[in-house]
Amino acid sequence: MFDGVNGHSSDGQRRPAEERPHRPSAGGERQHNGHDHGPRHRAADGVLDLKTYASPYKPTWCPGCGDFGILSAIKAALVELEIWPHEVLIVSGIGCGSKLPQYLYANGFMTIHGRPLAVATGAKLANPKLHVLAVSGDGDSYGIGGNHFLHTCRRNPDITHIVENNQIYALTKGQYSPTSEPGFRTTTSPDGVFEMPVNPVAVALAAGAGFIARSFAGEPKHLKQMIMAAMQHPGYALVDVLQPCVAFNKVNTYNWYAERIYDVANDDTYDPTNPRDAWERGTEWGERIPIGILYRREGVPPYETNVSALQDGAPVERDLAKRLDPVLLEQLKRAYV
Amino acid sequence: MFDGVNGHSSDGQRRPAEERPHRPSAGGERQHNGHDHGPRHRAADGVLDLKTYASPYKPTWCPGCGDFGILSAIKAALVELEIWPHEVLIVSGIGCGSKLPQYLYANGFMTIHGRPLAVATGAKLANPKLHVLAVSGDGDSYGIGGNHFLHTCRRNPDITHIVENNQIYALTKGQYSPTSEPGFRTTTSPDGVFEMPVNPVAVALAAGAGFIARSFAGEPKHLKQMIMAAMQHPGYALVDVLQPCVAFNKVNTYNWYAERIYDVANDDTYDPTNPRDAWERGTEWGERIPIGILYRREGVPPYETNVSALQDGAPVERDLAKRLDPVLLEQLKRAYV
Amino acid sequence: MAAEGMHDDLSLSITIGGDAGQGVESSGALLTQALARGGWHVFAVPDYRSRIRGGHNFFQIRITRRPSLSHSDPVHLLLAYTRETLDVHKPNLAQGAAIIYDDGLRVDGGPLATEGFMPIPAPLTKIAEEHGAKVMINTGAVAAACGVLGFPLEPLVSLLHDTYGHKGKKVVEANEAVARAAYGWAMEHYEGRLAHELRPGRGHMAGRELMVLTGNEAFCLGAVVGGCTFVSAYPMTPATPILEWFAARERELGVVTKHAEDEIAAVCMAIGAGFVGARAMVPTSGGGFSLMTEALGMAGMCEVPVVIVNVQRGGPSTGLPTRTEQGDLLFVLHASQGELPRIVLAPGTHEQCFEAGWRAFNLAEKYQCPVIVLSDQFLAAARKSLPLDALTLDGVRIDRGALLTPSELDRLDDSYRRYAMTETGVSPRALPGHPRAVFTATTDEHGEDGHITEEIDLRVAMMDKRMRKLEGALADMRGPDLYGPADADVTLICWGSTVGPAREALPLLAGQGVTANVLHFTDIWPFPVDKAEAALAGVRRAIAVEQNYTAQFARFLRMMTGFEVDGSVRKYDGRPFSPQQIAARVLMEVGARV
Amino acid sequence: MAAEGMHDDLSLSITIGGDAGQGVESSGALLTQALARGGWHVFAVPDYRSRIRGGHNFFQIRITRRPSLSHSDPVHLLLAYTRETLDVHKPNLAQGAAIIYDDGLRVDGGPLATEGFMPIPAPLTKIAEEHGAKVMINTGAVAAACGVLGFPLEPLVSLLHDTYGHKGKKVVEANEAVARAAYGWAMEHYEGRLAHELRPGRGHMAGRELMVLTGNEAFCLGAVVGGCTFVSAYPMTPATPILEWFAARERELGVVTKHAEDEIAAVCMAIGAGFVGARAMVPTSGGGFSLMTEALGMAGMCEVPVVIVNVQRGGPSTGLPTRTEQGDLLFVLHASQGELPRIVLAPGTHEQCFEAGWRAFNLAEKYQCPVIVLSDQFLAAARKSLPLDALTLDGVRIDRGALLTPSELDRLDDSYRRYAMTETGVSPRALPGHPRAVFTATTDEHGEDGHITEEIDLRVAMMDKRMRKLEGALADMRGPDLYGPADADVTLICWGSTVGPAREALPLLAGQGVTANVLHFTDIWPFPVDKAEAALAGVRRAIAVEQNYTAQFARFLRMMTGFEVDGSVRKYDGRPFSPQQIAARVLMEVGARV
Ligand SMILES: Cc1ncc(C[n+]2csc(CCOP(=O)(O)OP(=O)(O)O)c2C)c(N)n1
Ligand SMILES: Cc1ncc(C[n+]2csc(CCOP(=O)(O)OP(=O)(O)O)c2C)c(N)n1
Ligand code: SF4
Ligand code: SF4
Ligand SMILES: [Mg+2]
Ligand SMILES: [Mg+2]
Repeated sequence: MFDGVNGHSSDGQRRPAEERPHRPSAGGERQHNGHDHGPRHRAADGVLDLKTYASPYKPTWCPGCGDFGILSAIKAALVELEIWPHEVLIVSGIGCGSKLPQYLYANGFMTIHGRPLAVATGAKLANPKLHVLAVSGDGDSYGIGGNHFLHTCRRNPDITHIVENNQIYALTKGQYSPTSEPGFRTTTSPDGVFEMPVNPVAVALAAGAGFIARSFAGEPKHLKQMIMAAMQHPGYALVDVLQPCVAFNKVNTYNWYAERIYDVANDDTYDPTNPRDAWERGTEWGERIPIGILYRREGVPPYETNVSALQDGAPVERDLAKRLDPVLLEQLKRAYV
Repeated sequence: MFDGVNGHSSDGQRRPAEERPHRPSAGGERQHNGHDHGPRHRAADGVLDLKTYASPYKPTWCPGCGDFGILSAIKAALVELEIWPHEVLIVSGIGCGSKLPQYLYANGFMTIHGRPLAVATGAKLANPKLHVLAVSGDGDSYGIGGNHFLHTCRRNPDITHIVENNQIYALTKGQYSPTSEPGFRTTTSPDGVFEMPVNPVAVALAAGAGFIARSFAGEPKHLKQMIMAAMQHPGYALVDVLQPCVAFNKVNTYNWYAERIYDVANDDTYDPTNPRDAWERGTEWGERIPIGILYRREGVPPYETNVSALQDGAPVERDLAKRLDPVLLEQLKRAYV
Repeated sequence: MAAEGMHDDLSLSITIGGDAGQGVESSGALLTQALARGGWHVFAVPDYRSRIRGGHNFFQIRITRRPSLSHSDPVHLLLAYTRETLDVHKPNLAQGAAIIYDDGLRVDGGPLATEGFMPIPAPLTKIAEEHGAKVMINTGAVAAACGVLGFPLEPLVSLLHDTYGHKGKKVVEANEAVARAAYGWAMEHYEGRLAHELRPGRGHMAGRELMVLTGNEAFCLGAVVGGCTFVSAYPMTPATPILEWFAARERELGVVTKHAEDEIAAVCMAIGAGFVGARAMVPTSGGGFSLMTEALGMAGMCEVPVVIVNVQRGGPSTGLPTRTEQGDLLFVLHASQGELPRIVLAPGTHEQCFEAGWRAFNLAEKYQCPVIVLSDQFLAAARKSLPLDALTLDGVRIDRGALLTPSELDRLDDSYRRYAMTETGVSPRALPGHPRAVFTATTDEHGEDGHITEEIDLRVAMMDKRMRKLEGALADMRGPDLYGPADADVTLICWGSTVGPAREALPLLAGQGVTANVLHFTDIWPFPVDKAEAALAGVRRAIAVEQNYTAQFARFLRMMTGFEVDGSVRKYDGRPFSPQQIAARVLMEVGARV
Repeated sequence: MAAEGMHDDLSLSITIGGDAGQGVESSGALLTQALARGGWHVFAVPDYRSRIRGGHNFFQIRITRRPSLSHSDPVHLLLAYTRETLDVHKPNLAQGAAIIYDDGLRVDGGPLATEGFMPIPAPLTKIAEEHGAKVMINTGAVAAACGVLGFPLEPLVSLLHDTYGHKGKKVVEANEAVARAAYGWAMEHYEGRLAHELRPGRGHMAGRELMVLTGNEAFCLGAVVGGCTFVSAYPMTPATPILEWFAARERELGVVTKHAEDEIAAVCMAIGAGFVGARAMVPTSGGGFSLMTEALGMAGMCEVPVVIVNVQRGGPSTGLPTRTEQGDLLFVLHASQGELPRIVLAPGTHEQCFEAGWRAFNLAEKYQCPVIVLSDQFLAAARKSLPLDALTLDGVRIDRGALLTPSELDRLDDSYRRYAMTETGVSPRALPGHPRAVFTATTDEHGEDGHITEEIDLRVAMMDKRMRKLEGALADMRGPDLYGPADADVTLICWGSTVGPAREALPLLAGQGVTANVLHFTDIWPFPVDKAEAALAGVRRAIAVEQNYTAQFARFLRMMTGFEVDGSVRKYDGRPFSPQQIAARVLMEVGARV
């Protein structure tokens, strides 16, 4: 019997906490043999490569949409980290970008607008063995979902949060978003935006996030690396991805981003573990836009490691039959005599 | 006829935008004649002093609660700024502290949990002449209301936001709040809190707030000054008030705060207009806790000054009868021919 | 009114189909408007997917001489932008229907002709490239359709000038050239070949002026004349156009328009604005309405006027975001914890949307409570032609209810009691800002002055006072409208937008020997029980026609009156009813021969 | 069961009253538990305000020999911590009632005696200060009450040891000393003076073991045996104790317990947990439920099991936060846009709370949908004595429904279809984590494999499939329970917690010559129409007894069955019905002499 990670294959036995699966680490031998892995062939004894993650469905995104690059990078990162489709759960919200889980072969849950982080947190706490990703747009993550963003940063569950930040509400056809820049004209900002945009890096830093990176959908390698680093970080990790929307954002285009971004990794003086540096670099936006790992805090264990109920195994691993032990009920009742 | 600020006393005439009332400024002659101003006597031709703001209702707070100090400071600030009860609207949420509007004589709206900033924003945009305050607890403002906090900071309407931060959910009898410190044991954190607390100063700064102050309910003068400065600031202004809850927070007591706070105003080297300084000072919390004006940005006009619909007067001042002018409808219909 | 649904024999249906991103809807809008400018009545419905590119979309236009109330099946002219369009729509084509497609699509016209259709391979790409640019292919397609229909070109040309004027002379002229060439080609090859055609001689009303607007647009116009001064919203299909409409006219109309961070903020902003005296509105769809339920209770409890527009779409949850449904009726009637006064209106036609626009604000201020307007995607997005005098100021008034006047305020000499007990339950209302009317409000139970109370008698009296307002409101609620013969065998019970196709189904049913009428409810809550019962008294056989799964209105009717329908025709696939579908399903229900 | 409501003539009511912050509820809890340890049955209801200090609170205990179903009016012994208590409760005192108060309160006992009461000024402060500390005044008061009642002191002393044990020997001993002194004082002066008294000789059941728990606690126990492994919530009175109960036992029971940032997060976390396989629950009250309505639709659409407990309180909006109401029935039945499968249970007694605890999880997994448990503040906070064997594992089972077993998962050889069409509508369910069962879910309409679809047939089939689950669930829904004589003149129609006082009202009505019975509904949705109609068939005169304004259940019943009640007894002042109130109001309704 295959030993899945969902607990219900665990023949009623609790598994000790140490038995949790390896934290993904990069590298390792990968085989590219060109076989076509259909769903039937994607069991753990098969070969893990990009085809393993191939979905039978074609994305409905516009040709040229930045979301394609994000999809590819996620797949590539998962393959490189040697994570199988059944070991991952990708939770998204609602929006163009949030359709992503539908376009790869992996467990996915496309939830409601603004709530993927909360759903992801519940899933992670119920089954910490799953590699949980939350993926959604800037409107979803920073607009309507802003409160969960704030609190997930400080809560620090081991979730990788990938934001498809196209600075626009795309699926609803072009209203301004919390990251739209001042002056940007849309149907709901006909006179141009006059609210300060959310700087996700600064807000995440202030809210207590332990890993903050920025990347660009037009730089697939860099993006893949950021996603891998985020997944390897124990705890909440934000990857804010600059994502051109070719249909509705004619300002922040591929070129616009490409002309401005620079990788902080190329700056030897930059110390991403220093919050002060991170604040300064994180708040930089305009002529120059830093990408890369902008902040990384080590040594803070993720939320779930502190949860006392998880010390003896996860909810999905519990043998519920034990709850029918009369001794348990008797003990609980006695407290009321 | 008294010329109120609600527009409907404006005999159908729109008032030019310039006619908006004075931004409050401190000082001015105040008379303390000891008369007892009942509601009947509180018209604008009377005398404005603390009694003007006296409510017939006694607070139901616990004796010693920090909210008393906040109530007094708000009244004192309003009097000193020469604002009359009918010129102010105090919007609160739900919680011990959110009962405040019930305990002073002024327009008040105790809304629902977490939403006072949104209600306040609507009121301000509909009638910019009102001095709008939002007052609520840490759970209300930073917990359930976190998204409105985030977006109101960057939106920057001219609202003064006073947070009664007792680091606990008091009205619901003692659960931990977003500002509770690590290790704090409550009924919902029996093992001690293990989420990073929200630092409201840092979050507000990252979110784009233009005025950020901290004060202490045990320092009524300082608190009054901070509230006055906040009200004088054009745009969103946060006053995070350290507020001892004598019933449910036995850790962050009057003494605990008193031993730690220091006023940044006493530090000549501190420049509250420098965001970098503000970040550093704002993130300080522990042995020493800075109070005072931690950040102030000048020259950014409040949100409502950019709203095109407000250029010709406020919604509450519009002469609705003009909408029944057939020319208007004809014009609108013509666009569809 | 009664004659409105009638029209002579001419009823021509056109479908334009293609991929998302190909401009199906804009072509459709162009053709629809051109037809109306030419004096024909139109009713047009878009059908599109919840995505930006790809996937089949279409746009269906019905053309009639007199006003019609809905789109109509079979299609007489298909304008196919893709080969898929042909496959999808062939089953709906009328005998002899014409099919226009770009000759570059390499469709084999032979089999189509064999099946009795008229294939029209048109050199649309070629013409566009030659006379303008490739992007103008839709202009050419629309012009070709005009040509095939025998419809004059002038309305289209004038429309192109109006539409593209802001893009500069060059663009306009190129579009005109493409249109002329395509039109010429069509006239040359197909003039007079179509059975149903629209040449002036055939009785159209060229010269009379018709507007073409959507239900959303009609509602916006109504809201403007109703004195709306504040709109806050979070974008949500199919309500977004209301937000965008006001945003585009914010300065011109002086309506504060706020795209908020979420629906909770949107409705709370509107409540804040309503509290201080704005006529405030929040357009949304079901998912957004869900997020507003808690604040709805605040408006009820604090007696704040606010208008919430729920443009329903296919549910549950995200469901079918761009499609129609009437699935939220029982939800909006009971939304929010506890019991509060609310008013619910469900306009069914474009004219009723306009009316709901201003009525909602009057009712909200008169009864100092939230008013919910229930629309749906079908009604909101359907484009209908209307004579200019269909939307007038007749009967429109601004009634602010018990709002204290400046001099009344000045005369107040006691502590103002915002929630004073009155016989009607409506308390004289002041807006914050007057020195004699300082008050607090709270969502906790409160006394007359707005201060929190937990006293039994006061609580009961306040609850009674709030709910008593509904008794007054009942007088303002209209009973159902009856369409069709009074003594019919079958009565179709409708609410909201199904009235259009249901009324159009009546002649079809009559043609099958079933005399039927339509009983249509627009004013849902407080429910006018007496008027409803009077109207139901004569009903012989009642069939509920609803765009939902559980026949919600029928259940509601039973709850309120005990009246039980004899059957129901329900549709929950996200597509609006056509008259033909209703007729067929009603026939099945009544067991008549088809 | 039928006998449970019966008890001999003895029914003694005690009220303890004082200011918030004076320990009224803790005194009440102490006395209640002591009485139960002494073998008496108790039913106790707290009454407190939404504030931390100040304002009158009270606690009412009813003592009976056999189990009782509610508290009961008139009060035989009043323990007054303030003078206000006297004023507030004098109208509710029985003839000859005893009134204990601290002699320091300077109450003039003379007039009380003249009115026929027995004033007992007790030196409580003095005793507390002398034998322990002033804070122990409540211990003394409770002991004095025991003395006046002739109730032995031992149960109280043992309870003081258990309660204060963790505070150290000194505290325990001081409390015991205070108790003994106050008891001694009371025995000395008042032994045998009270008409109703509780000395062992009078038939009490000392030695048998009784638990005392609240409805919330009974529900928690049920949830534990029902396999609950995940609780997420945001504090909200009166549901907070459920969250706190699990938080306190998180480690011990292995139930992940999360205090979330708001109710939206709470329910979404539970849905995330339920999606991956936890038995997840969200306790809240109406305002929190309002915020959950959007996510409720997600659970329905994605077929995720989740349990939402709505402990109702006085509405609308913030309303009466610490008080009771049944105002959310129609709301929870229709909450969220569109139409989705849901199950609604409304337990009425402590035993039913326990049962709802485990049933809810089974139903949620069996039908893969959200289950809503409707409780209310009265039931949630009322303390009731129960023999240990009242809550057992009899009949309790864990039914995970169509959850694929490990070997079934291993044998899957095709692409797994999470939403496979089945006759029952229930699809074999895998949890994310198995390599043969990788799938996606979406809140958009979807096909069998969970991929978004907008196709008509698939949409309709999926909608049918989801709603079909309710047909299966119907078999699990229980019909109403009938209490009292089958052939009664009057039937009280109840749901949820009103059953207790309603059943207690039956003998009172009988005493007035009205034979009545109670028809009580606990399983609300899907509504067991057949069972309901069968039960209603014999009803002569139906009176709905509901704790709300609009008689929601009566309206619901009419919607579902056409059955119309003949009248209703409604209460919406936030206070629970007493049997006497129901009896009096029913008599008015039926026009009988009182
Ligand atoms: C509660 C709710 N409100 C509104 C919507 C409508 N809606 C769908 S996607 C979207 C915004 C999309 O913007 P973003 O999250 O940035 O994603 P993008 O489409 O740009 O990838 C909105 C407002 C919704 N689905 N649910
Ligand atoms: C939607 C909603 N959820 C929960 C509650 C219950 N509730 C009332 S006050 C409160 C928290 C109070 O904490 P805080 O805002 O810090 O105010 P404090 O009482 O500490 O002054 C909560 C959770 C509510 N009223 N509404
Ligand atoms: S609209 Fe923008 S974000 Fe959406 S698919 Fe097209 S390019 Fe991508
Ligand atoms: S509980 Fe705390 S916050 Fe509330 S009134 Fe008492 S001291 Fe103040
Ligand atoms: Mg976006
Ligand atoms: Mg607090």
